[in-house]
Amino acid sequence: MMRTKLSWPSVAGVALLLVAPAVVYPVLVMKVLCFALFACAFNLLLGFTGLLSFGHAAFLGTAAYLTGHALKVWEVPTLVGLILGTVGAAALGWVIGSLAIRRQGIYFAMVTLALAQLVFFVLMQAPFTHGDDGLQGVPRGTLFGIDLTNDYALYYLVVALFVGAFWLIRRTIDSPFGQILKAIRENEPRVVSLGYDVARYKLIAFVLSAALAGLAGATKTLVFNFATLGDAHWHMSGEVVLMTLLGGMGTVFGPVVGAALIVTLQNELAVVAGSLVTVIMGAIFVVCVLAFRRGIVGEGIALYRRMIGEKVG
Amino acid sequence: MSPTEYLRVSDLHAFYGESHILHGIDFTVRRGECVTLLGRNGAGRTTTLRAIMGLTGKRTGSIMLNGREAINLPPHRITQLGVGYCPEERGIYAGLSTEENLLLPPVVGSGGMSVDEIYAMFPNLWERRHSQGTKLSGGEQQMLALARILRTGARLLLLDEISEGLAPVIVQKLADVIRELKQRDYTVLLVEQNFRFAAPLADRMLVVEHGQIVAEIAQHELRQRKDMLQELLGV
Amino acid sequence: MQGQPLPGDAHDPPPILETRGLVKEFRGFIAVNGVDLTVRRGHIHALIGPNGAGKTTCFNLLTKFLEPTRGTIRFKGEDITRAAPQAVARRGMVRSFQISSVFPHLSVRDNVRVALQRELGTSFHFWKSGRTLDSLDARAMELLESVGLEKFATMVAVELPYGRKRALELATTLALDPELMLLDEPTQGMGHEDVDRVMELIKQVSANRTILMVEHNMKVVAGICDRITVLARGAVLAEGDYATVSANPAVIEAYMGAESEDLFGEEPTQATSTRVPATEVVS
Amino acid sequence: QQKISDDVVKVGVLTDMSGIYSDFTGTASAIAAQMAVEDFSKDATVHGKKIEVVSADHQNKADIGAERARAWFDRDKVDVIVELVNTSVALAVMDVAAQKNKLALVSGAASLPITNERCNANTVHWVYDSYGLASGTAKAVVGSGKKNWFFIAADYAAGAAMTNDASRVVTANGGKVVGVAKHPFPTADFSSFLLTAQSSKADVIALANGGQDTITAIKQAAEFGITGSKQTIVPIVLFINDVHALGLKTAQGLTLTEGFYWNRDAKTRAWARRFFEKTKKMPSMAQAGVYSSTLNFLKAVEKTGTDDAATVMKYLKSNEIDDGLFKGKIRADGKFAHDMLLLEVKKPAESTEPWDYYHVRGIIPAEDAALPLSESRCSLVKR
Amino acid sequence: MTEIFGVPLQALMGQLVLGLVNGSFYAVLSLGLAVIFGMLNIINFTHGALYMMGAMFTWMLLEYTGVGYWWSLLLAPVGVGLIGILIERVLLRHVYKLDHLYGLLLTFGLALMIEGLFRHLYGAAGQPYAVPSQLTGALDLGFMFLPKYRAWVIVASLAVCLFTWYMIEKTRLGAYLRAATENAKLTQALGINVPLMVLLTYGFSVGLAGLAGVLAAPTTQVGPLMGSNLLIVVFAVVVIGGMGSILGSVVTGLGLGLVEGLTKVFYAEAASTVVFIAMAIVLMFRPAGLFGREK
Ligand SMILES: Nc1ncnc2c1ncn2[C@@H]1O[C@H](COP(=O)(O)OP(=O)(O)OP(=O)(O)O)[C@@H](O)[C@H]1O
Ligand SMILES: Nc1ncnc2c1ncn2[C@@H]1O[C@H](COP(=O)(O)OP(=O)(O)OP(=O)(O)O)[C@@H](O)[C@H]1O
Ligand SMILES: [Mg+2]
Ligand SMILES: [Mg+2]
Repeated sequence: MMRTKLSWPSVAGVALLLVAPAVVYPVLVMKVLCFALFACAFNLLLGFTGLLSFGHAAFLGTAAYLTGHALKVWEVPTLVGLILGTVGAAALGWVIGSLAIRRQGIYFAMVTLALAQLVFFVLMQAPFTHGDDGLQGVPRGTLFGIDLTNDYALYYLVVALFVGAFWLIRRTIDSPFGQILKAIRENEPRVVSLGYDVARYKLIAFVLSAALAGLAGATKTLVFNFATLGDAHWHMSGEVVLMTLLGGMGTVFGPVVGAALIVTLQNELAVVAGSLVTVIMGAIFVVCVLAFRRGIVGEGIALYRRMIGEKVG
Repeated sequence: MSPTEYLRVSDLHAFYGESHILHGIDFTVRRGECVTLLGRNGAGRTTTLRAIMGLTGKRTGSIMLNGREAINLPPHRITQLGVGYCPEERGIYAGLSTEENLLLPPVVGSGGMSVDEIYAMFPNLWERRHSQGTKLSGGEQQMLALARILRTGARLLLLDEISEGLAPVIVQKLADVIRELKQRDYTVLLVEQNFRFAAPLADRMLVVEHGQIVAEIAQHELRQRKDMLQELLGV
Repeated sequence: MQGQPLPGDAHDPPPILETRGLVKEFRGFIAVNGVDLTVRRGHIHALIGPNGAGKTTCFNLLTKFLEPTRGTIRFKGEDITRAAPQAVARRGMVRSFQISSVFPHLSVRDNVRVALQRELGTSFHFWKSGRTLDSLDARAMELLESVGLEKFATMVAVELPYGRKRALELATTLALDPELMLLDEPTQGMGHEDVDRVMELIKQVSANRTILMVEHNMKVVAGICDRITVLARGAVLAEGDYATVSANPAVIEAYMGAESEDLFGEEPTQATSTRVPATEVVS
Repeated sequence: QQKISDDVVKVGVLTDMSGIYSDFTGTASAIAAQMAVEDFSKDATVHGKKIEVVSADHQNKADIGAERARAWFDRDKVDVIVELVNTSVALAVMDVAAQKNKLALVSGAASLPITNERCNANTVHWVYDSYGLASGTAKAVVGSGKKNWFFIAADYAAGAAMTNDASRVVTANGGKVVGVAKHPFPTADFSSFLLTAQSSKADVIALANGGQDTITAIKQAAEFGITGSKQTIVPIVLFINDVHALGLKTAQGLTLTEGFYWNRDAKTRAWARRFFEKTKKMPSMAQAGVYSSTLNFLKAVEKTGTDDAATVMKYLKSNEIDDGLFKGKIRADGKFAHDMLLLEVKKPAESTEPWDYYHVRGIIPAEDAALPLSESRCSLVKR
Repeated sequence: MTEIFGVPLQALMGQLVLGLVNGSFYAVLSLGLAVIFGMLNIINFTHGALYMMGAMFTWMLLEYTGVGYWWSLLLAPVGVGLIGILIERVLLRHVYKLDHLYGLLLTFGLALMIEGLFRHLYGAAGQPYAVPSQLTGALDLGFMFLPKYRAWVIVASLAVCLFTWYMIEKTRLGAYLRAATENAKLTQALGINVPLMVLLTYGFSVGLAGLAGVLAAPTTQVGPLMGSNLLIVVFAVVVIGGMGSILGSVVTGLGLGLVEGLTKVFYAEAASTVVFIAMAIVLMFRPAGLFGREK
């Protein structure tokens, strides 16, 4: 199973994360981690439940603003702020989810997209988001007396959060619950005939995914000290799909790789590509769908299995 | 191949997803001949027809349609070689009226029946021509499915269980239609469960068992090979 | 044509499943038309009939995959006409599908475990380790052995041959230890040897449960079924044990036509009714 | 007396090259900065140290902007970031600049908070802000006798702010607000709002939105025959590039305020023509701002002999600025207070050459175009 | 004068008519989406981009070749249609066999590319396009002055919808199309070149989007962004309408236009959200949509 085969990368990954700030910008790594978490959360839904949500930005954005507002205006402790954001996203996830799971396949994608757009408009008009200005100057605060304004201090908090969440996701995938999710993706009517309430499993998966996406958003606010409308815009929903697709949907590490790639790509394109950024993003999408459906990690695993002469399921 | 030979199927294998249904079917049908495929439920007769039309999943082997290899052609090209297919499930369109259903298939050759001829042959269709296709009774749907391919001038007809679900009188009429078609030098490949219907019509009978042709019986041998048929078809 | 359910005499076991006036219409087309079905505890009960007779639809109605248009369904004395499919399954009525229905990319063992884990009641626990399911492996293996799949336990279900898939499906169904098992054409698409194995299997698992199955293969029906209901055009045409039913002229005409005695009688008879083969209808 | 840090003076142009603001900022802004360097010194040096210009596209994403700013300041030895269109990006980068003690000279973004509640000592807001445009325009227009105002306002923070700022001035100067129609952002169809405005019989229909919305509104106003009627349309934020995009036929008669107009006098014309050579379009006030801010930064470095943020900022704030494009003083809160131009869009017939779009109808004095320090919420303003 | 909830009836009527204008855009676009979905089982995310292209072509025709509005009305949609055919041939072909989510992703990426490209080439603020001289000025409807052009938009799009409806419901070709939508394999077995039909259908539906673009050109700024936001609304329309019938999508489109118009009267701030709220409500009570049958 995944567990045994892929545990060494996790170890290596964590080790890498711990030493990373020595070489790379902590903030950059933190940003990557935020999006990686976002993508993993999304992948939990697409890759392991077979539901394509095209509105996940709603959860990222809502949580980002909630946390930001809580920390800045209500001046709650950092931890509380993070929790608020996550719980808020989960609640929103429950609402959107229970509407969306009434439809399957493409419809599901469209419904989530539309509802996310609704959320976007609400955030846009709500005074506390400060519209275009964005919610700026959110304090990082302290955690157990440690001052988080220090990038390195925050860095290790973010790493901890990410590793924790990542572990939870993998745990979920392997858990009894995850087994049923897999089964649902494979053959829904059969799962029903075995006496499972499929809708509830889908909903829980959706809420879980929303909550973790929320955590990503909350953390992002903490890292950058601001939340902006971009976090809730449907382009963001598209980006997370791209990250997952590029990295390899349904693989545990794919989204992480995808997120890292896209984030760095965007940063670099900022200097070189001039006004063609969106075109390039679009092109990557098309190529992935046409030629590269398994994604980087997916192809990697396939290759690896072929080498050790094992069949690919 | 002999000039009069119209359809030659050799070593035909067909699959639905992973399940391997046809295990090497071999037979030929001569022009103007009526051949019947007999066999138990699930033996693979429908699949044989679907495979000829290119409607199954993967298929291998060879299908010669009066001299043209058709195994790799898409369905509509096969039809345009002069084939008419009447599916087991009838395939009447809910979205189309009876008349639209009737006029749907494009004409693929000369000598097809005119619409009037057809309505003359099946008065019920004339009466119901404006009602939605699937609102027709099972029997009428069956007539419609047959009628619409008679219009196209196809010379080879693949008919799957056309007698089923029809009142005896109509079964009678269908038998007459087939006879008439034979007069007109149509070539007919018939899949039937209803032995009584098929027996008098068929020049030859092929018995399908587990995706293979296990026996061939000519019209005149019927009586002496009765028990063998019993054994193959009965339980 | 309505067949009378035989009066239940003394040594007839009590009914476990009863339907009264069951009707299903699909946009004007009546697939199942007033079926009164009585399945008795411990029986292997066969549902036969020409293609399109309404057998699969009946299954879908009984297991609530379709909402009946009219009529009632009573299972173990309770009315389940409006229950949800998963609820029905939990009460102990589990069905298999006409087209083989496994979880293609799970291992054979995990296929069975999916069914087994329901009993643990931890299926919503996304925080629990997958290892907590290992306790089920022993039972899973037992079940696989019972259908002769133990050698394939770690194989991915996709790679099983058609016949074995059906066996796996059976094992999965058995995992729920249902009181009433509905099998839709369990031998369909199988070679002789497979058929015999499955027959044996069904016989053996029927020990302490009731089985209702759709079957085209008269050999199987004749071999193991205590009771047979013949459907035609959505209605019950006849009911009884094999001898009774196979002797019934209506049945011979409607279904067994081709093997009836006067094989070469000239007069054309009532033909059987065929519409969409369920393989293309259900799913 | 510090020297020039790491032996190079680097100007970073952080702007929107691929998004909705790219027309009046974008790559052309980078060129403007380059021009400033050349005009400052032929061989692009100051005190013998090389002057370099780098540019990047923040894609209107605050996090990408902030990231880029960090990288520039820490790794690439950038000393000042100019342009900064898109307020969320600007505000984010300002904070980074403060952290790293470098400079941010904003000319693209409009939001008032830049020099108000979110002001900091490392930032100058060079060209214009929403308050200045709103109240400045309002005062001038009311002054010209158009008393009754109807607002079509985007229903979010910025829209509300502009509406309030303008309304206050309107009423203060004896005018009257006869109605406000809030529209969701973005809106593709303004006809219903325009109808209401039309029937309100107001003298002025003020558009308190921005970008695409303003353009659409103006275009549809023309369609509904409001343009050219006795009702005046006053878009609060509009750039010459938008007028260019709309075409004079549609835009004629609009009254608006800008911080710079290329065809204002000989100096501006001369510079603008050179800009046109390089970019094939006339400079927007934002692009002019980039030129001006870069140039004055370099002058400050030369005078003070260092690129240390505090020193340079001290110099900039303590000396009058006059580079032929902008003339005024930088206030304590970082607002560059200079005169603004009240403009009216010409009729097609009146335009004598390409990009000759405006009649200059008046000068809005600096004090009218900036939030009075007495009302400022900026921490740098001591009272 | 008569009032409804304190809103003069006149104004109300006015807003409704204007709502109808937007509605007709929704109708034409969702119509195209519905037809494509029916045939290809793909949600065409490029629809917005192609709508934009229609408008851009119109502008280019005028700018570079001096071809005016009326010819563009024909040429631009054809151009867009051809591009659609190209897209189908080169790209979509390859994803039919796959899970239809890939179709969505593919077209999404394509949309990004097209929009990015146009923005790169022609800037973001967009281009001006004047109302054709024959249609300047306004009609006095008694309760409002309706610009002639708006009236034309309503007439034209209703005509197009009617035409499409007629083509699909009443002609031989339409019969093929309906048949193929219902049971592609069998239809092909009856001798109809379904792949070709698919190609043409896509071309046509996309052409519709192009046409909508042309109609929009004089009323909005012709810019790269005009499509993307509109598209999401149209998606909502499609979900509400439920892909059921051709008429379904038209009716839903117009209906929602009216709803929006009303919202602008009573609570303008919600004008952009009302469609989505409507969608949520419909989903709650009729998951398959108003005219939808479960696919
Ligand atoms: N779509 C399908 N998918 C998988 N298996 C199928 C499918 N259609 C048919 N089969 C299987 O193929 C075998 C042959 O089916 P076919 O329809 O050819 O039988 P037949 O000889 O026509 O008998 P009848 O028509 O009376 O059912 C059967 O075992 C059937 O279960
Ligand atoms: N979803 C549906 N919509 C319309 N008609 C249906 C539907 N499902 C089944 N039918 C019709 O109901 C009738 C009974 O179908 P059913 O599948 O129950 O037949 P069956 O007895 O199972 O046949 P088989 O032996 O091929 O499985 C068929 O004529 C079929 O056309
Ligand atoms: Mg058959
Ligand atoms: Mg330096």
